[in-house]
Amino acid sequence: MSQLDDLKTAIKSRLGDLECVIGWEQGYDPLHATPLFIRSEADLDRLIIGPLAVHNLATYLTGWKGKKVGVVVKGCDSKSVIELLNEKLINRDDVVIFGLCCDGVVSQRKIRAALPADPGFVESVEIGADSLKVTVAGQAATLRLDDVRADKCRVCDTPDALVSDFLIGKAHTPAPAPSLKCQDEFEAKSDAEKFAFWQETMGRCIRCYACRNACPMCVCRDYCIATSRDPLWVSQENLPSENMMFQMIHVSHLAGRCTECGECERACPVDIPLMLLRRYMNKQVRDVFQHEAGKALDQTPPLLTFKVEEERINERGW
Amino acid sequence: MRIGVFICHCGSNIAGTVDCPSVAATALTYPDVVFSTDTMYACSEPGQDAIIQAVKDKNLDGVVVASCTPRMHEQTFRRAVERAGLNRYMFEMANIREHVSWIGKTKDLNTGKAAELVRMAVEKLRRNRPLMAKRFETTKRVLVIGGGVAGIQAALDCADGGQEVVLVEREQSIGGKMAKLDKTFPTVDCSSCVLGPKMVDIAQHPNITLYTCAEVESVGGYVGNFQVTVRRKATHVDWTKCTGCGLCVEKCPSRKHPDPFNENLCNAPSINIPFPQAIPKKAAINASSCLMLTKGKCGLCAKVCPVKCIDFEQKDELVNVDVGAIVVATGYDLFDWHKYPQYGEGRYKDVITSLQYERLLSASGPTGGHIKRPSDGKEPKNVVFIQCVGSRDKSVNRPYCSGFCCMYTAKQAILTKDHIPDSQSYVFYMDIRSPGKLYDEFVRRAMEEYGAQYVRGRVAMIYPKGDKLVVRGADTLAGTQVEVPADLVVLAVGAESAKGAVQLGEKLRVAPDQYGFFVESHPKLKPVETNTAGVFLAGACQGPKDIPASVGQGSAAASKVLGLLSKAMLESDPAVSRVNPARCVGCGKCIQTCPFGAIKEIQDRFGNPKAEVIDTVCQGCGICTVTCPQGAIQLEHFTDNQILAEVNALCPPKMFANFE
Amino acid sequence: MPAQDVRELRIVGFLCNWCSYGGADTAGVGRFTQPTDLRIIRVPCSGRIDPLFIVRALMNGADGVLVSGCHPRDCHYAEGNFYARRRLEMLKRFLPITGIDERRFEYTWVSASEGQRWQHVVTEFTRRIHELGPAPSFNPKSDVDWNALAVQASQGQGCPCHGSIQA
Amino acid sequence: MEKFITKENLNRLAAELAATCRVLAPVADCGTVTFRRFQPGMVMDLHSRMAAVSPKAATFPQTETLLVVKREIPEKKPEIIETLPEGKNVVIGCRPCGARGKLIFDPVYETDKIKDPYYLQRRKNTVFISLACDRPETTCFCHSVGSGPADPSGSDVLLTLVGEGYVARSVTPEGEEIMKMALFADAGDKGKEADAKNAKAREMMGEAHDYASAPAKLLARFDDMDFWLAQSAKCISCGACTYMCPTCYCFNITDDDLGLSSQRIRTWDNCMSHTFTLEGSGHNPRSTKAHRLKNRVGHKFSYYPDLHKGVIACCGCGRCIKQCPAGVDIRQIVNAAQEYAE
Repeated sequence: MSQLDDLKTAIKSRLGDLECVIGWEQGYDPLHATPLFIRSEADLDRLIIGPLAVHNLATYLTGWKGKKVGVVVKGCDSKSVIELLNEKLINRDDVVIFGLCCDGVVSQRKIRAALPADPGFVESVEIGADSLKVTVAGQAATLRLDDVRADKCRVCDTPDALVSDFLIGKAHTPAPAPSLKCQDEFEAKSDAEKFAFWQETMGRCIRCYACRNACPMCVCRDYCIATSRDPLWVSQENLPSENMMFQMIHVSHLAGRCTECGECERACPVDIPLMLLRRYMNKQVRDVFQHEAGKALDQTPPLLTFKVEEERINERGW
Repeated sequence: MRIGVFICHCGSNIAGTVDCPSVAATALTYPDVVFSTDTMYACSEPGQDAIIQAVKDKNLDGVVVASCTPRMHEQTFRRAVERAGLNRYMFEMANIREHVSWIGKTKDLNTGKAAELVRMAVEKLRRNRPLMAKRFETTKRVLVIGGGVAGIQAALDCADGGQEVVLVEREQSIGGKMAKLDKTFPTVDCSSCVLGPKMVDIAQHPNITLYTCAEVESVGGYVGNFQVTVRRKATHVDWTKCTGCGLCVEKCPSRKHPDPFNENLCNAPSINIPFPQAIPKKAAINASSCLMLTKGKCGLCAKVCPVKCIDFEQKDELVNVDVGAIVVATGYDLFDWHKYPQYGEGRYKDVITSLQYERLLSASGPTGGHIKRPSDGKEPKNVVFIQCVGSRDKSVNRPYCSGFCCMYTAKQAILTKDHIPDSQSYVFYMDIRSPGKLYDEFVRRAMEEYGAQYVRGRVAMIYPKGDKLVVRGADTLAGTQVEVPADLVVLAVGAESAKGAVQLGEKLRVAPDQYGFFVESHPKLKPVETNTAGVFLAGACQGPKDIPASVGQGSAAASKVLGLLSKAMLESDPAVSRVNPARCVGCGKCIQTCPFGAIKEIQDRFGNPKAEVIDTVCQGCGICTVTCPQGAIQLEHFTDNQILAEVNALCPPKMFANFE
Repeated sequence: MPAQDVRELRIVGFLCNWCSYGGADTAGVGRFTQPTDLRIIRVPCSGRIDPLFIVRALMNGADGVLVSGCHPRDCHYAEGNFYARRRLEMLKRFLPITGIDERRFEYTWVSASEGQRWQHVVTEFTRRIHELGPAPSFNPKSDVDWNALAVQASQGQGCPCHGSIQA
Repeated sequence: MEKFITKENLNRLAAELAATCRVLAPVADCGTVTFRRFQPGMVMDLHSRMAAVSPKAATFPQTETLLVVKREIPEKKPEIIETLPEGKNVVIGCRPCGARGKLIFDPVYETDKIKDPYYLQRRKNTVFISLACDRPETTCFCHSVGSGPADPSGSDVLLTLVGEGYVARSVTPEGEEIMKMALFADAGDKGKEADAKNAKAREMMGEAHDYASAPAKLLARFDDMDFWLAQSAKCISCGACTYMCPTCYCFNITDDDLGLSSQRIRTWDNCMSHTFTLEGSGHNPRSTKAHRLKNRVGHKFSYYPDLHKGVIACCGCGRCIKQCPAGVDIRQIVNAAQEYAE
């Protein structure tokens, strides 16, 4: 049986006890998936998995708190579930986890760059083992999946769900790239270049908060300090400085909690490469605290605890 | 709001380098400021009256005083605005003395800085709100840590004042350093005759519970309601039965470990009562040398004990004590003089410390009060005293003066002559520090009546010559080098902080200074208070002190405790954290990080988890406020908006510009 | 806002009440002369200092931000500076990716008795900030600056993440 | 008036206009396409795709300073400075749907009783030079909301790509004025070619969906929270849809104060956000995303048409579908209501 059939069987076996099971279906066009909330066996027919199923469905879990739901997760998404469990933001007994062994997902941005015409004009998509055949504006193009894989998949060391009630698919031996070229290149830039880059991109930001609301770890949602008057941290004025201030709030509240699922960057309607910030913060967290959010159950986020002697924080001499 | 601003000249302290009238004029351009003036001394009675009058005349509902540090006078002015009918939290201070006038040289820059600090205070005040203190009950019991003379005095005074006292002492007996002394300066009266009755009082006082061989394990809670755990170390003797008869001490066959009470001048039995006047007079077994406990055979003491109180199985015991206040009187230790190469680093048996010398002088000491030098037991004729060993010396990180060494050296010189009339004492000194009643007269007596020879200069080396030690040093007054053949050399070793003081300070949240002595709340005005409410200092744990000063501080700390516990209820600081339940998502991160357990989880009426602050337990640190990502828990008086207002006052946000 | 003196730069300090604010007082009592640029905000504990206060100050145009608390183990509230140390270290390490010079932010520990140390810290930090000069404004100051950025972007410059397929 | 302008000359036109006006044009912006203030040297990106954001900001900026208050000292009377927008704006290269967005604004911002001076001033001073679409994207449905790929309404000049240039047709006198510039050449018989292209584009869109029953059908589902819970399940309550939308006109007003000065700003608001209807008491009549999505869809396809002659408050550009991080499709939701079996 295929991975999808196995998944359907597993879901079917538990659907009766659950409010719903969150998976994916095809979205508004053949190139886009969208979350699917499976409430009946009939809904199961629409279930899809594969390289287009990009959404991190763990984002929805806190919204179902107190109810029993199922969720389908890729390896990366499972880290978000673990982090939510570790922070007691969801209850393990309330969630049935259908874990996938994931072959990676696509980056819509990279697909756009690789196609001869904008993916808005897509007509059909055929998913092969390692390729994607897309017909767009009358022209057919075959993309190697490797070429359009999401950045996070290139450095992924957890393709298989780390926590699950059902683990579906064949286990992988992860082969992550040591780092991302785009990240290394950006970090190598001068302060002035980086500063100008953020000035410009934050000038484009419309502060729609898609990055925040798509983030599985942003659990404040309605009570985010970026949109409150008391406390008043950020002006409503759409200035680059205020937009950057919001991003700094986001990154600071995610320090030691971010599972690098990439949803913030994927959600951004104006394509701001927010993962440059996230990956950099995560690197610092790894360096100082040897901590990776979502990698193990029963970890405490490093900023919620301390050591009397910090081996890796050098007190600077004055 | 209607805010009044008062710029203090502090005589010329501020006005000397800050244009106070100009700052007052600038303050009038700040939002909500309706009155602004400069004043000569804001803290003086007329100064405070002027503030009160202005509040009434100008109908003010907030006051800013720009003067000295709020650590000095914030309470003063809070009380003043309270007298004027305002809530005490509708007041802010700008520190334009310690942070401006005293550190900056340029008047116009100072003036500009002062004006900005006032602006910051005004912007914060605009976001202040009246806060009301909560009242809570206190535990009427005092913990005194340390049973030296300071702790004894504090315990007795508290107990006499009607409070229950728990006295915890690390050693087997109370008495501390003073119990080891032979005589005391400047009266040369018998140390144990003075201290002994007080020790007996401790044992007999109905209000005092004494734990010796005990240490403070942990401290929780807050002023009025501390929870303390005391570790009572195993003595292997059941003290409820032990009569202190001493039979076991006599019979103990293991006598190979040095006797700490006698400063290791002699050995002690493994089961011992340290000295005849010990309180409590109970025997205790030294587990590291006892044959039964180390090798599993002997048990002689158990056989001879008439009341069968020996218990080789005894374990440490943890005792929980609730107290309302704590007096720390942990004393001092002696500097380890072996660091000095010039004194032989311990190679010469006849180089001893001043405290060892006290034991040699003492009738209850190892020599029965006859001065015999350690090497051969001979009576010394030439005794050389070297002062400032581990005092006033930067090279060993002891730049401070220990204060009492000059006096006890003079005393020891006098006693030497008393004991050995044909002896000659030499004292190498740097300066003579003898302020105090009858102190300088006492030193002069040592020189003039007892013929002690004082040599001003440092000792360069000590070397053996025959059965003598030659002390070579400088005589800076004569400008020559001197060599004195000595039978015995006594080092006036300085005081350093007691071992374990830093660790105890961590438990008590009392900071030690760089040398490990505890820091008092204010060096002049609050010498026995600490920055942790309800914890007081007595004696040499705060800095080297002689006996009268230690006793004085013991009494002072006791009076502070009695003052504190005499109130039926205490008021808590209302500047504590508060949860906005509408914003709280119940994630519990604040509960996780609170060091005081001051936040608990409750359920709202819909069953949603929410955080709630226990007002009287909250200490107002604000860790939770930073932890909470939604800003749902705010530290009153230091809310996000208040601090952001200060930031924005200093760094105005970019506005009035539309970029597209 | 009174016009800021050209001899000064904008340096904001966040000091805990019990140690460092006291240390600054001690420096004052000792008349240890310091540069005047620093403006001190008093907070109860370094554990109250949200790294975002520092970001807010920098975003608002502060040229430097100095944080000081009790030495580790000496916190009046036992643990505040332990949390602060982690939070502040993360901020300091994070700043480089934003292009804000991390030297503009520093944190240290000064006790109430260390007046001279405080003088040293303030003097050195102020000197450092003067060497770095005024901080660039995050909001482009003029249309000219703004236009230059926008033109660059329209030509695909400045961003490492887009355009190329191979990441 | 019908003329022809080459691609090169369109770029020159933008540069020339930029000397005297604020010109907004779609530019490649680090991987995306957004409207930016055009500067000489910029490369317009007219064809690769529809700009991610709509040109709404030209007539309704995301932040608008309404007034500034200044005071010297607290006791003095404050000086209030109104900041009405000045200068001319030109939008070049937006799609017809984007230009049409403001037609939804007009009946709200200019009524007999209420006239919004800020909006009206910008509206008056802004010229839209739109570009007709030659191929629909998968998310396009302008033809179903009473428009089409070459709909001139809302535009001042409509361009149609023909060969290496554009056939330009004036729609308003303001548009005609611009077309008098020398950069425009005679169209010759290129007009026919343009008509054919436009017709083909319309044909490619297929049959229009009929939204006539939508207002009533949506209203019928008003109290059916189960329906809205199911429809909103995947919504993450962000503001991508509303901020991208050419027709969303809701705003928020806040005062930013700094000492004695303050500014009152008007900013885009977002009905998908919790704070949109959060009341001072803490009560929120639209406390869940289901309530909020019901309002957004209901407003566009039911309440607005009921108030304004049946006009649907949607221009069919599809940005809300395409840019939604969760792929919420407003067409599907309205369909579901229309097809709902009682």
